[in-house]
Amino acid sequence: MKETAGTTGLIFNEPLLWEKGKKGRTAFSLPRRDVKEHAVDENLKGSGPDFPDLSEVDIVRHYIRLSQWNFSVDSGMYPLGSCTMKYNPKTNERQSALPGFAMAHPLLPEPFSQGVLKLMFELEQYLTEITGMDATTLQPAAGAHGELTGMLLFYTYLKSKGTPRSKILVPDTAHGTNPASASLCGYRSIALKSNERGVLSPQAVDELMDEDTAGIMVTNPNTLGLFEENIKAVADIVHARGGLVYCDGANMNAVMGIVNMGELGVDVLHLNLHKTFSSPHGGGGPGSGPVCVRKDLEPFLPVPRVIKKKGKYELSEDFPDSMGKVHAFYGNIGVMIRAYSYILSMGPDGLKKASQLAVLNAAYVKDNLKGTFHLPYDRPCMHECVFSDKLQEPYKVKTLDMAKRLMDYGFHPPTIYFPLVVPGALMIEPTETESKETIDLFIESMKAIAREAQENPELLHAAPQKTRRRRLDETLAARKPRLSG
Amino acid sequence: MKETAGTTGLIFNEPLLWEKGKKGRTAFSLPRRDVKEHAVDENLKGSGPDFPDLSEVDIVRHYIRLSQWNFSVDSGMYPLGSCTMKYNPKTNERQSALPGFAMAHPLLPEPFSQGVLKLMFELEQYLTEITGMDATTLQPAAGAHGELTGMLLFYTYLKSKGTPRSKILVPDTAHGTNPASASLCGYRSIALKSNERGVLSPQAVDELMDEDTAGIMVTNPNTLGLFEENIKAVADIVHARGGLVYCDGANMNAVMGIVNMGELGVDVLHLNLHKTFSSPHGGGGPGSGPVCVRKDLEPFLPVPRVIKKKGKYELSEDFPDSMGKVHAFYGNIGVMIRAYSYILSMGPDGLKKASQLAVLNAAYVKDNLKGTFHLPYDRPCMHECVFSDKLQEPYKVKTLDMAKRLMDYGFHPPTIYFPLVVPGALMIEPTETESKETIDLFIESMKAIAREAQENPELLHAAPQKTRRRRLDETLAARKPRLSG
Amino acid sequence: MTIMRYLPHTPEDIAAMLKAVRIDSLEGLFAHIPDDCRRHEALNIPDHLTEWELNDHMDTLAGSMAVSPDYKVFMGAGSYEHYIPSAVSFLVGRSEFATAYTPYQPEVSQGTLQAIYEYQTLTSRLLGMEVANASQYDGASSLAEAMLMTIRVSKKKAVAVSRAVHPLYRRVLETYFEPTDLEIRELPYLGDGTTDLSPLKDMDDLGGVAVQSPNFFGCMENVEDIRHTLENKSALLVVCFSEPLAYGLYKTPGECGADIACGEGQSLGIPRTFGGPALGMFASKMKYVRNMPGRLVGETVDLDGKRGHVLTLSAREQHIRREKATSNICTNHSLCALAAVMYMAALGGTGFKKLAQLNYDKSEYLKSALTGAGFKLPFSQATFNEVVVEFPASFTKTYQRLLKKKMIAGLPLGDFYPELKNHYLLCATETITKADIETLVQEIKK
Amino acid sequence: MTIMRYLPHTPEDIAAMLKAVRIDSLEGLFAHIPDDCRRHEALNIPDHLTEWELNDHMDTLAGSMAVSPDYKVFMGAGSYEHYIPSAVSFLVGRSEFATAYTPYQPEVSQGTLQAIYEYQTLTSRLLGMEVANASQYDGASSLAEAMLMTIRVSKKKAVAVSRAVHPLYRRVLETYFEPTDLEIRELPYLGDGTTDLSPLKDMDDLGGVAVQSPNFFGCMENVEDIRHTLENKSALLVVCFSEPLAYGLYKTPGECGADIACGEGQSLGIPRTFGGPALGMFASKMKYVRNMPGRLVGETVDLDGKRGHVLTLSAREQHIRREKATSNICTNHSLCALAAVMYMAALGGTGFKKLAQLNYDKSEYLKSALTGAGFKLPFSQATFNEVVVEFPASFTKTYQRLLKKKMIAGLPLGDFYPELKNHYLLCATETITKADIETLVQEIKK
Ligand SMILES: Cc1ncc(COP(=O)(O)O)c(C=O)c1O
Ligand SMILES: Cc1ncc(COP(=O)(O)O)c(C=O)c1O
Repeated sequence: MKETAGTTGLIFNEPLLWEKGKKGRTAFSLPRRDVKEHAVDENLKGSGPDFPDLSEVDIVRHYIRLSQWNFSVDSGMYPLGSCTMKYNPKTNERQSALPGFAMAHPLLPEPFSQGVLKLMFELEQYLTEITGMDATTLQPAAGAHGELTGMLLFYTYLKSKGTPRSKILVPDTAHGTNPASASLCGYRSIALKSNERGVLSPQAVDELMDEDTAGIMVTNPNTLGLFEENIKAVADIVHARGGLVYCDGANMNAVMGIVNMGELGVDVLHLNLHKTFSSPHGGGGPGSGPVCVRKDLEPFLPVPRVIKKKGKYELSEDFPDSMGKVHAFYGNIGVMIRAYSYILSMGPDGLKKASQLAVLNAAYVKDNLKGTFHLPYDRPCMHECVFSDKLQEPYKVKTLDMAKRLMDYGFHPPTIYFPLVVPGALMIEPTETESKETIDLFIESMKAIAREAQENPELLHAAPQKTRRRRLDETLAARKPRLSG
Repeated sequence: MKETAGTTGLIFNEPLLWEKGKKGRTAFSLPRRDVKEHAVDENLKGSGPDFPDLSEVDIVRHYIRLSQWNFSVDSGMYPLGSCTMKYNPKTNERQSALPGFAMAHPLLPEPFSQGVLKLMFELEQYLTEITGMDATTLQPAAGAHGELTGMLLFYTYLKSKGTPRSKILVPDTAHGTNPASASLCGYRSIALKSNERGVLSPQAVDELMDEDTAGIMVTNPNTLGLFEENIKAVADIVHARGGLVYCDGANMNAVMGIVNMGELGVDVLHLNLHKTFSSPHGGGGPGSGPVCVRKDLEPFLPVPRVIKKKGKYELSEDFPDSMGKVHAFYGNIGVMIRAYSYILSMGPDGLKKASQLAVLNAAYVKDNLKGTFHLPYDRPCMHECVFSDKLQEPYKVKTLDMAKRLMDYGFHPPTIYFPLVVPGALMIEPTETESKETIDLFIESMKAIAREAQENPELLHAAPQKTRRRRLDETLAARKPRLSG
Repeated sequence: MTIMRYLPHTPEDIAAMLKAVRIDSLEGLFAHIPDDCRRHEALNIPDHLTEWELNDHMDTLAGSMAVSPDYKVFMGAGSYEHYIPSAVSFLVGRSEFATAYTPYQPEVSQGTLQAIYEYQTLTSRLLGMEVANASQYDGASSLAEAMLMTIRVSKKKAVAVSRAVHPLYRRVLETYFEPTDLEIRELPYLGDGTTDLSPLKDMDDLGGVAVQSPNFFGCMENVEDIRHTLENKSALLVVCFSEPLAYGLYKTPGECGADIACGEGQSLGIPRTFGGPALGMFASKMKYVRNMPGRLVGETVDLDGKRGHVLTLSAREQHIRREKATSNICTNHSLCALAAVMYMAALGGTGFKKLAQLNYDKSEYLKSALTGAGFKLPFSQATFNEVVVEFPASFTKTYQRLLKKKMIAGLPLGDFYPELKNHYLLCATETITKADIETLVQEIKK
Repeated sequence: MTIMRYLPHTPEDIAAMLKAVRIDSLEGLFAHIPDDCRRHEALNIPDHLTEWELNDHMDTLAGSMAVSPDYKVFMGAGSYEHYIPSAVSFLVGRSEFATAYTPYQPEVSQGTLQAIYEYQTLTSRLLGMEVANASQYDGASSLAEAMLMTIRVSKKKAVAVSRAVHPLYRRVLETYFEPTDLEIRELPYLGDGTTDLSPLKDMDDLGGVAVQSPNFFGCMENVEDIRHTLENKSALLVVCFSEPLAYGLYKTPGECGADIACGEGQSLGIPRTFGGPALGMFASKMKYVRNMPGRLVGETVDLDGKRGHVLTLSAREQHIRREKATSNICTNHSLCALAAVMYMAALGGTGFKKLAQLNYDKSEYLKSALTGAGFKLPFSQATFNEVVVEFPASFTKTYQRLLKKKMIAGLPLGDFYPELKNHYLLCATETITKADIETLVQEIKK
C-alpha cells in the first residue's frame, strides 16, 4: 500500500472563548462617534451581554486553531453518502462576496436590484430545465425546508381540488426529513417497504395508496444509491387515485442530463444546491432547497415570485393561489449565487459529465470493495453504494469502528447506519470530483481496515488514534447535557 | 502548568506535485479563443514546459495540506528575535487586494495613478516623521536591499565630496546582511568589537575611524536588544572624520515615538515594513526596506521620486545627483499599502504604545527567564532579549535542542545562534501583539524545558516529537544537494 | 473539448475504471435505467463560461445593485447594515470551516463543534436564556418553529401574535400553520407603537404569545408587562427579534421573562446578501430543551477524559425520530452561526454595549432631525435604531427624487399596514454618519 | 481612550507586568536611554482611522486608478495582465503560508519548504535549467545579481548587455555596478529588433553577456547564435526575461545554451500592483550553484528517514559568510514564488502551452490589425505578446484621446530610446479580446 493519507502533526490546544478573554480588550474598531450620547429609558435599559473581551490576534488564533481540528473537503476525500461532498469551486466564493450582492438590502426598490433578480430568474429557469420540471421556487433554505414547501404544495393543491387528504406514503429507505416534513404539514406517514431489489414495488404502492392518501415521497435515485426503476408505474397508480408524487432530489447529482424528472411522473421535487450544485456545506449550512414543480402546481408556489415584464425583473405577489411564504425574504441568495456560478461554469455538457463520473466513481468503489464488505443490494448503483458490517461481525467489529479507523487513514468516514433498511450501513458517495488515484487509495485503505478487523480488532475499537481527541462520550453528553459554558 | 499549547492531531501526507499529476487534467480555465491560431517560427519554437497537469481540487488539497505543516503567526507566538513577528492585521490584506491597486500597471500615465502616488507620497512623509529623518525612498524591496541602497548613498555622497573611501566599520553584533551589503558596494568591512556592556564604545570607533573609512553601520537598538547608548558620541567621531552613520533600523519596533533617529546623528537608515509595520512575512517575503536620510543625502536618493506639484502627484526623474535605481519600478507597493494602512490604523499614540508594549513584553520575558537561562548582558533591554545555553551545558543540552523542544510546546523557537557574540544565543522577541497570558505560557514552557534539560536531556535531543517530520538532516542536504525533483 | 477543471478524470482514467466495472461506456453506466425514464435531449442551458467570462458576467449583475457606500440606505426592517471586521470575513472563509459537513463525526469536527458550542453560549448570554440551539434558517422560520414548540409544550390549539411582529415573519408563521388545526390570533398595537395586551386577559386557551422587541416599528415592547399579564396562564411567552444588537442596550428577553427567544441574527456579522443566508437564532428555558427544534452541541469528554464536544439530544431530531421529531430541520445555518460568534467575540461585551449605544444615538439624532424638520413620529415608545415617521402624501415623489440622489429613504409601510399609509420605517445604524442624516433631512425638506 | 484592537494589554496587565520588572511606568522602560537621545514631541502623523474610515479612504485611493475591466490597458513592458485563477489567490492567502517567516526551522516549515522546492523544480523545467533558487526581488535585481555572478565565476572585469534588455533593468544593473570597477558594454540592436552580436567577436575579456528574450521590443533573440558566438570564450551567457509565459511556446534559455536564466516572474499568477511585489526568478547550470545568490531549498530525510526539505547550501549566504557572501539577500519573494508555483501547477504543462499560444495569437492579430490599418511594425523578428509599432508624429494627440476613451495604447518608447520617437510598445495578452483590438485600431485610425 502507498503511504496512507492520514498522519499526525503539530496542532494547538485552545481553550473556550470565555476562558481567555479579559476586560479591556477588543477586536472591533468602534466607529467614530459624531452624535452625542442619549439617555436610555431606565425601565427598559439592560446591562449588556456578558461576553469575553478579546483582541484581534486572540480571535484570529482562536479560530485558526479550531479550524485545524476539522476535516473538510478541501483537506481530503469526504465520501459521506447522501451528502454529495463534491469540491466547492473557489470562484463561486468570489462571486458571492461581490459587494453588489453581499451588501444588498432585500427590500430595495426593484429597479435597484435588477442584477440579483435576473440571477434568480435565470437560476429558476436552469433548475427547471435540469430537472425537466415546469417551474421553480428558490425560497426554501435547505432540503428539509424544500420538503416542507413541497408538502405545503401538496396540501394547497389537493385542498383546491377538494380535500388535502391526511396520509402520505413514505418508503422505508427515505431520509428522516421526509416523514418529519410530512408531519409538519399534518400528514401521517405510512411506511412503505422497499422490495428485495431495494426499490419500490408498484404492488406495495397499489395496496396502500387510497383516496385519503395525498401521495408518495420518493427519493430517486434512492438512498441505497439505486434508481427507482418502477417510478413511472408507481406514479401512475398514485395519479390515478388523485394523489401526487413528491421526489426528494437530494441525489440529483447522479442524473443531471440523464433523467428528466418531469417525465417520470414527478409532480414536486426539491434540490439541494449545497449538494448537487457545489455550494460549500459550511459545517452544517447554509444550504438552499429549491422546489421544482409540474405546470399545474405552479400557481401554488410561494410568493413573491420573480417575473419578467418588458425586459425588467419584478417581485410579484400576484399569485392568489400561492401557498404563502416559507422565508422572510427570498431564500438563501448567497447559496444561489454559487449554484448559478457553478451551472454557468459547467454548462450542459459539464453537468452531464459530472453525473456520469459521479456514477462511475461509485460503481468503481462498489465493484472494488464487494467481497471485502457485504453488499446487501448487488445491483448497478448510481452515485453511491451501500455496504454493511456483516462480514466483520465475526470479529466483533462494527461499522462505527471502521468509520473511526478510516479517520486514521486520512479519509472522512462514509455515512453510517443509514439508510435504516441496511443494518450497520456504510453509505459511500465519492462524487465526481475525486480522482481515480484518490479513490484507489480510499479502496486500499478500506481493504486494509477490513484486514485489520480480522487481525487486530482492538486497533479498530480504539480508533481514531491520530485525531486530537479520541472517541467522544456521546452518552454522557446526552445524559448530563452541558449546552453552554 | 496549564495545558501546553502544542499537541498532535490528524493532518495529511502529500506527495510532490509531479508525483500526482496526470496529463489531461487542468486547474485552469482557458480563455475562449476568438482569434485564429498562428504558426510559430520553427527555429525558435520549443516544446513547452514539462509540468504536471492537475485538477483544481488537486491543487487546492495539495496546498491546503502543505499549509497545515507550517507554523505561522496566526497559529501561535513566533518570538523570532530580530524578525518582529507581530500580528498581521487582516484589514491590510483587504486594502492591498483592492483591484485599483492590485491591477494597476506601473507605467500608467501619472494622471491615471494618482491614488497610489498619493499613498506613496504620504507613506514617505510618515516614515520620515516616525524616524525623525528628512526624506525617504520606498524603492528597496527588503531590509538588505535597503542596506545596499544605503551603502550606495554613502558611496555617491562621499564621491561627490571627493572620494567614496574604501572601508566601513561594522560592529560584531551586526546582522549578516550589513557586511554583505557593504561588500556589494565595494566597502571592506572592518569588524568593530562591542564592549562588555554589549554596545559600541566611542574609544573603539575612535581607534578605527580614519579618512579612508566611509563610516559606520550601527544597528540601534542593536541585535542584543540593547540601546546603543553612545550613539551620539560615535556619530560625532564619524562625522568629524568626514564619515557617515548608517543605522540598520530593523529594530525600529522598540522606539517609535520614543527616539528620534535623526537627532542621534544617523545619516541613513533603513526600515523593514515587514517587521515594524506589520506586513506579513510570507514565509520569506516579499518585504519592503525603505531608506530614510538626512537632508544633505536627499539629492542622492533613487529615482523616480514621487513629488507633488499643484496638488497633483508626479514621478520625477529630475534628480541629477541620484544614485540610480535599485528596482525596476518603485518597490513593493503591495507591502507599502499594508504598512500605510497599519500606520493610519494605529495613529501616533498607537505606534508609540506598540513600542512601549513591545519593550514591556521583552523586559518581562527577560526578568522571568533570568536565572533559568544564562543572560550574558544583564541590562535593561529593548524589544528583545538574548539568552544563552550556558546553564544547560552541563547536561549536554544545546540551544538547538531547546529550540526544537519548544515546538512540542506549541511555540515557534526564538532566533538561535545569533548574534554571534553570544555563543549558543537564544534571541527572544515577543512583540507587542502577544498578550500577557501567552507570554506567561511561553515562560512556563521555557522553564519546563530547562527542567527537562536537567532531568531528561534525551527528550530534548529527540525533539521535536509532535511535528510531522522529526529533525531533518541538514548535512545530507548540503553534501548531496537535491535542489529539484 | 475543453477540460473542465473540476473534473479530474482523464480519458485513460475513465477507460480503466469502466474496464474495472465491466461497462463499455459512460452511457452504459445508466443502461439499467428504463429507457422511458432516460432523457434524450441535451440540457438546454447556456454553454459553459470560462472563469473570466463568469467574472465579467457577475461583475455586471452585481454592479447593477444599489448598495453602500454608493447609496445611502436608510432601511432596516429586518436587514441591517453593520460593519463587519475583516478578520471575521477572513476566518469564516477558512476551508476547514466552510467545506466541512454537519459535524456528525465529532473526532474530525472539533473545530466546528467547539465554535458552535461557543455560539450557543454567547447566544444564551445575549438573550438571557438558558439554552440556545445551533441555529435555524432565519428569523421567520425561527418564529414559526417557536410557536409550534409552544403548542407542543402547552398542548393547546391557539397562539396570539402581535401585529407589530415583522409582517413577513407573520406570513411565514401563517404558512406553517395553514395545514394544521391551530389558530393564530392577532394582537393589535397601541398608539405608542407597542402591543395592546388587553385582549390577552380573556384568552385562556393560548399555547403561546409572541411579541417582537424591538418590534417592527423599532419600538421596545414592555415585555415584563406581558409576563405579568400571562401569569397563571398556560401560554408560553415568545420574544422575537430582528435586531439582536438592541440587547446591548436593553433588557434581554430572558430578563423580562421570556420562555422562548427567537429571531434573526443577520445583524451579527452576516452580510445582508439580499435577505439570505441569514441566521435563525433560537433559545429557551432549559426545562423545555427536549421540545426544542434544531441541533444542539454539548460538552463531553473523550476516552482519555479530555474535554470535547458532540451533537447531542438528537433523540428530538428527524434522523432519529423521523415523523415524531420536534422539527424537520437538518441542514441549518452553521456557518452563519460561526460568523455570529466570531462577531460577538470580536466586539466583546464592552464593544457590544458601545456599538448598541452608538446605534441608538444615531437613530435618536435622526429622530430629532426629522421632528426638527416638522415631521411627525407617530409612536412615542423608546426605539433602538429604527423609527416610523409620517410624511405628507406628496412624499412618494420625494422618495423617487431621493432615489435619484442615491438615498433610500426607508421602507414605505402602506403595503404592510394599510392604516399606515404615508408612514415610513427609517433606520440609522453606526454606518450612517451625522452628515448623511443631515443631507437626507435637508433633501426631504426641499 | 479607544482600545487598539492589535494591542492586547489591559491596564491591569500592564500594571502587573511593570511590577514584575520593577519599573513604575511605561515611560520608565526607556529611562536607560540617554535623555538627549529621547524624542520629546509626539509623532506628527494623522490621528488613527477606524477600520471603516480606512476602508473608505483606501477605496477612494484605489478607485482613482485606471485598471481593467474599466480601462483597456495595451501595455506590457515588464508588467503583464494575465488572469489569475481564484483558487490561487485563495491559497496564497492561507494564514499558514502568509504569516510564517523564512523557513529557518524546517520541522515547523515543511509546507513552505516543499512548496518552494516545487517552485524551484517547476522553474528549472520552465527555463530548461538545472537549478533555480527560491527567488530574488524582481527581474531587474535578478539581472544585476546574475551579472555579478558571471564576474564571480569568470573573474573578469566586464560584461556586455544588449540594448534590447528592459531599459529599467539596465538602469538597476548600472546602479549595482556603479561603485565597483566593473564595466558594462552595450550591445546595439539590429533592424529586425534583435541584438547585434558582431561587437562580441572582438571582446575576449567579458565575464558575461546578457540578452533578454523575448526582449524589450517583444522580439525573440536568436540565443543559439549567441551561444555559438561565445564558443571558446570565458563569458557566461545570461538570458533574461520579463515574460516567462513565452517559454510555453518558444525554446527555453537552457535549450539555447544559457548559463544563467533570470528575470521577472510577475506573469505567473502575481497581480501587477503597480510594479511590485513581483518575482525575481533565477536559475543556472548546476556547476555554478555555489556561486548563486539567494536561498535554496533541498531535499533530505528526517531522523526516521522520511523525506523532508530544508534550506541548504547556505554557506553561500550572508548569515553564514557575511561580507564574503554571494549576495546580501535575506528576505526574498517567497510568497510570490508560492503564487507562481501554484499558478504553474494550475495551468499544468498542457495549459501553459495553450495559454502561451493564445497570447501569441492575440498579439499576431493585433499586429495584422495594425498593419492592416497602415501602421508600420519596424521589427521583423518573431514576437510573443508584445510588438513595437511606429505611429505618425500626431499620435501623441491620439494617445490622449484614447485615454479619455479608457484605452491605454501602449508605452511610448521615446523616453527610453530617443531613436524610437513615435514608436510605441503594445501588448495583447489573453485578457484582450479580438473586439478590444478592433476597437483600439478603429479609434486610432479616426
Ligand atoms: C436524501 C436526503 N433528503 C433530504 C435531506 C435534507 O436536506 P437538508 O439537510 O438540506 O435539509 C438530505 C440531507 O442530508 C438527504 O440526504
Ligand atoms: C537586524 C537586521 N538587519 C537586516 C535584516 C535584513 O532584512 P531583510 O531580511 O528584509 O533583507 C534583518 C532581517 O532578518 C535583521 O534582523
